[in-house]
Amino acid sequence: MSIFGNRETRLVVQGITGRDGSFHTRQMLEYGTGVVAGVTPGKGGQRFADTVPVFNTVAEAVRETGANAAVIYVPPVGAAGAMFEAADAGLSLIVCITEGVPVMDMTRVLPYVRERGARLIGPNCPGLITPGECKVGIIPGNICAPGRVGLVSRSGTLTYEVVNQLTRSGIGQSTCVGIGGDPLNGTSFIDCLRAFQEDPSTDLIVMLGEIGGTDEQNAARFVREQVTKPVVGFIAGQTAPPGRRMGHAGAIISGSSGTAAEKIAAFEAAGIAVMKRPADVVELVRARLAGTTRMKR
Amino acid sequence: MSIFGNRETRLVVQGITGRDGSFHTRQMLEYGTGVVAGVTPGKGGQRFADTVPVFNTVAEAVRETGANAAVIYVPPVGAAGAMFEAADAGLSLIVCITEGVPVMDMTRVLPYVRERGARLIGPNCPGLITPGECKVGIIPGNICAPGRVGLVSRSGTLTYEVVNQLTRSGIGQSTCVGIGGDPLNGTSFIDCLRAFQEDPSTDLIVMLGEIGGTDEQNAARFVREQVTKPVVGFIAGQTAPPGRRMGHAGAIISGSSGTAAEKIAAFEAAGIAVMKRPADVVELVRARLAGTTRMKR
Amino acid sequence: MNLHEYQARTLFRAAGIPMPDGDVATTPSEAETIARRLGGTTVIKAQVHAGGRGKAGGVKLAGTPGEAGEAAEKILGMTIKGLVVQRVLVVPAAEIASEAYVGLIMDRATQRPVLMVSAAGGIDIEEVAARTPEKIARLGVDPRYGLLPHQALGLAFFLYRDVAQARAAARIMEQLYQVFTANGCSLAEINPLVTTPEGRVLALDAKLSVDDNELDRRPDLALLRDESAEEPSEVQARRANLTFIKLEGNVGCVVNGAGLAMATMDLVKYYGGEPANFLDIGGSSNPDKVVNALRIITSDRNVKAILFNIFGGITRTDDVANGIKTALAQFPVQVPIVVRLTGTNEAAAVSILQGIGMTALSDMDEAVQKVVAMVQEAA
Amino acid sequence: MNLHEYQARTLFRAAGIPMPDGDVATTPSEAETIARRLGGTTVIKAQVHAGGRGKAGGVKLAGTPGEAGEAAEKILGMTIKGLVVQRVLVVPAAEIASEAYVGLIMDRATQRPVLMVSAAGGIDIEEVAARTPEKIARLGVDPRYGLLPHQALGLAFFLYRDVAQARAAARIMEQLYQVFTANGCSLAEINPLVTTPEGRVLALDAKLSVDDNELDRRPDLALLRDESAEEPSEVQARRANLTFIKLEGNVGCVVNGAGLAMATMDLVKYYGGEPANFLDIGGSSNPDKVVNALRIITSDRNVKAILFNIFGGITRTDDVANGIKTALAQFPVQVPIVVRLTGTNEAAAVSILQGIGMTALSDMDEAVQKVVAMVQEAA
Repeated sequence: MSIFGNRETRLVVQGITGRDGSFHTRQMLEYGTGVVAGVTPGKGGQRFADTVPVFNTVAEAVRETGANAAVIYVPPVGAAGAMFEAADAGLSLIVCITEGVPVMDMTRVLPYVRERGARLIGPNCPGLITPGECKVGIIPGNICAPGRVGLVSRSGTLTYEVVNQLTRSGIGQSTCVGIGGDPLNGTSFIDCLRAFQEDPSTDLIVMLGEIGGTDEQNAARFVREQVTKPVVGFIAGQTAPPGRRMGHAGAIISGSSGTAAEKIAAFEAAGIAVMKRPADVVELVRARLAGTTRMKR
Repeated sequence: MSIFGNRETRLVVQGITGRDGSFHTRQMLEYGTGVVAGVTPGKGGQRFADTVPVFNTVAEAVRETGANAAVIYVPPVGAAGAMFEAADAGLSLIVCITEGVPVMDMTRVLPYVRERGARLIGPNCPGLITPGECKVGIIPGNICAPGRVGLVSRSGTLTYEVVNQLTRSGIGQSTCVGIGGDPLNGTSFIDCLRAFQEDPSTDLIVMLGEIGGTDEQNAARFVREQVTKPVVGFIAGQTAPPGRRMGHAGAIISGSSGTAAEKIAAFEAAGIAVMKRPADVVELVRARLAGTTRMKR
Repeated sequence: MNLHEYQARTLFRAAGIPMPDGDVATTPSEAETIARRLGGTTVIKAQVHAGGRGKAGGVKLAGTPGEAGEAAEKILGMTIKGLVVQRVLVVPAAEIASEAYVGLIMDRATQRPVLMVSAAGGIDIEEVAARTPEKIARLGVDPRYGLLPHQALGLAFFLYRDVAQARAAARIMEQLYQVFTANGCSLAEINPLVTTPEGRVLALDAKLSVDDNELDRRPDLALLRDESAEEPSEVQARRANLTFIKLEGNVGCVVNGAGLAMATMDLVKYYGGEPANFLDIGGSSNPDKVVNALRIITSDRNVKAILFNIFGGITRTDDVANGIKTALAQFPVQVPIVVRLTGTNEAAAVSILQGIGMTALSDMDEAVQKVVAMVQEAA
Repeated sequence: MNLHEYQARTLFRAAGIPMPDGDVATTPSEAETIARRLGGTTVIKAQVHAGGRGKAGGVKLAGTPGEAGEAAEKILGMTIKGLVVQRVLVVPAAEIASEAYVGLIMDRATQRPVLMVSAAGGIDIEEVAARTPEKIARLGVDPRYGLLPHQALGLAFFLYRDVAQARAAARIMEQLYQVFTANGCSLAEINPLVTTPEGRVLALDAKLSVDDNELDRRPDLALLRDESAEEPSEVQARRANLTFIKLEGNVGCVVNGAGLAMATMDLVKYYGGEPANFLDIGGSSNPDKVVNALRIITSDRNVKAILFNIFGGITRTDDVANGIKTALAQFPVQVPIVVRLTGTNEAAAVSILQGIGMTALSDMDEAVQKVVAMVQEAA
């Protein structure tokens, strides 16, 4: 079991012949992901890496290959169009890796995707990996191992750092999801918490947040009210100055809201074990897993 | 019983201080309709006919009076805005009398209204009347009488003609609904047929159609498949030339489709008794009512 | 309201749709001047609101400016489907590698604009739809989101395999959708959309119909109405705020409400008569409207008798009676008038009519039978 | 990206929002000329990306053109919140009957634009929100439909009882929404929106922030960036495609990924150090980026040691090592460098670094502790 992606995932890669798309498609294929099709307008009829058929449109790819998920590696200017296309083609999972998608585009993409019942992860995210089953996006496969910890994060390399710590300590993961660093995105912490809570193969959840917005605070409330599995959390950006965008479009402290202190307090109030350093994850996860059999409250 | 409007209808009149709005509000009040509020921006705080409070916005009217339905008598340029406003205020019934609403406006109004679960009747329609209970719109109350025939029509005065024939012959009506003559409108024949079929106070349905579009053909299919009550029908426009708009924006024969002959054939194939002249309604209704107790098929 | 090709071209080009240069002429010498400016072979096209211009001889090729003038000479003044050609469009002749169809219509069934494309262009799309429906691809556009890039490109690939051509066609579809929505159209069509031997994608024709309901708020569009291309009585009626359509029969009809007006015409026919017109005086019953209605109907020499069928709701029947009275005092009406009226202020109306020696019937069937009988007697 | 008031004014006025005339000046004599053209009393306003200009003395009233020049003289060159004033805006002083606030922000929680209005205008809206939240009305706008007329009018009635003023304000809100969406804004604000004694409704201030992600497709907006109002090292970093924010500490940080970069800064602080910057070299690991990063960081005199923290995923750690090697060959780096790298091509990276006499750590905590210790030794 897992959340969002698994062995049944039949993936179409949008932008498969581009620089990033081709690089990561090779990595996904190597990992054993079920990449069944690629899309690049005008390259329909070709094959990628001699195996994956390329189509002009996602609709065609779905019709011909029965794809059920898409991953998007197209430049920012075309990313919204790619998300519309994937949703229109009836795909149930859409992962948008592209960084730099205009937020105004997302205000229209998000309702469109929801009206069609699709799950969008991202944009500006590393995607997800269910170790041993499939990787959709760019999370390095070699730092992950199958196991029973679910991980959800707003960032990329910070995720790798933490996953790496876990794996090196012999703690495997059910699924790792990077929801992305943009202010408006398709999947929130709460969406992932709910899925992990319902996933019988997940025993504990690691949640990596950062400054900006109130998604972590809302997630904390959700944890308190509806999550019975133990949760370990981290907030990046304690030293960030207000009013500056810390790389991620979403990582910005506005006035007095969205600070790390506020979020850490919300986590603690919800009974989430808060790491002071990324390296703390191993100890906290071990401690919490030891008590897994009883309910948190 | 009845469909769409009854004694519980608490009506807000949009455009109550305008020429048409004030005239028809007086008539609705005389008929005993539950007119609880009016709206004219800038006239909030006044009273119409010394009794009905006027508000600046529909939201205010709903908050203060518990209105549950709206009727719209505003000029075409503001009609779409009035429909948006009524739907946004949570009203479950919206009747738009205004003629001349740009069709492009309706392409946005219709999904908005549906997303909010409201029933829109019109635009460019005479409204509805449930004799003895309420009238919402402009159908003359004096030509109607309470009874068990449901009537649905695309036109105004043709409706009056037929209702008048029924009433003078002692045949009363459960509800009469004018769905309007525009190509894109909120309520179709099928919506009304379904409601009459489910309405225990309706024994028979009279359906007055006209040339243009395929609404009547679709309605005929629906009658064949899902209506067990007897249906009597009429199609206006047998002598209309193709390609010309016969007054109503929707009454236009395009190429070979939307002709009266095509619609009459569809009615007959569905077992609908077709009037040759408006005056035939009485005889056909009497004959069909005599057989009401048995199912049509 | 249908626009002329030359008018639609202006809107298409403003939206960026690639079309050959060209201009409109009302005289042969103007046409010659335009052809000289354009250079090379030109096409001279009659500007009338009628399909099948080509078959009717309304489209001619001209090798030289002189020939363009001659062609214009032949086409101007020509009558196509009852309409006199008053303008010609002069455009360069394009070399054509393929012809496709792209059109947007407002679809009643789905209540949204529908984009239709076919690689079988240059011919009547209804014919393609009837004979080879598989050659047409259709797409309903959600007006809340507009035509999305992938939708346009998907349809474009239905037309072209070449990605550059597909992208060009997709862009044209997006531009056409802009024209369609920005101008409140019921129809926007390019037929044919061609590819040239060098691979360019061009719109060679432009067709637009604007929803009449848009015109009140869009004076710029209302200005495009070409009244010279319409039946004069219909122009006169529109100016008087009457909805009027001239027909070939001899029973003039004055009715309030479009549905009742059609039903009245049908009943005339049912009793063996032929309606001379559709005429809806509308909901508000200004006596002037009645006067204008009578003036328009009596100017039709075919009319042998006039039928009023008024069901008074909003319309006050006494207003109608006063209108008849005023009209008869203003100008002679040589044909008999049968009046049926019922409803609001009926008693007052009857007494007004009696005052001028007329009677009023209250039953529609009776009135129609009476007027048909009168016409048949007169014949 | 924040726009200056004078830039936002241009976009507001193009959208039809009523604002007093005015112009921007970079010298006192320009200011005087503008004031002479405007006539009457003028207001001279510092154009800097900082709130509280008024309190800082950056807004002055001038009764005559001469006074306007004097006021500009005082304001130009002034430093407000660390920013040097290089331009002033000169506008006529408006007589004010009431002040309101109208603003649009992109709301993360509801994922749509939110329109906020308050009759308590002219002051900081966050203050109003904190002290008297009931004085603010909020409305989420569904981007599929845009700001609907009744929504704008409803909010306008929250500000004004007079229907003419309410209609004027509603229209301004619709125009502001157009500006907001057409330019991909994260914020669009009018504070204050005033009424004049004669009852006119005017925008007296204009504030816009554009989503940085819009700039690639909107060169017209990108041109509005005022690099003179920014920290020079940040301008240099942006040109090198680096995300860099200067801070006050002494530990320079070079990290790949925004989240890891923040976590690295936090860890520096955790171990008692102070980060000198946020720097994300991004996903693709061009050695040039590393060279540029080192150039920028070393130009900060406060920096006493530099920490690399690279988790190689897409980023190839050997590219980073090569970048360090190249940089050290190109220019002298006077402070110690601690390198932590792990992941893609780690072995190659370690050997490149060894080749230039450097060692690489693989553990983040260890590396941070080491660099902090170095800085503390240096002190």
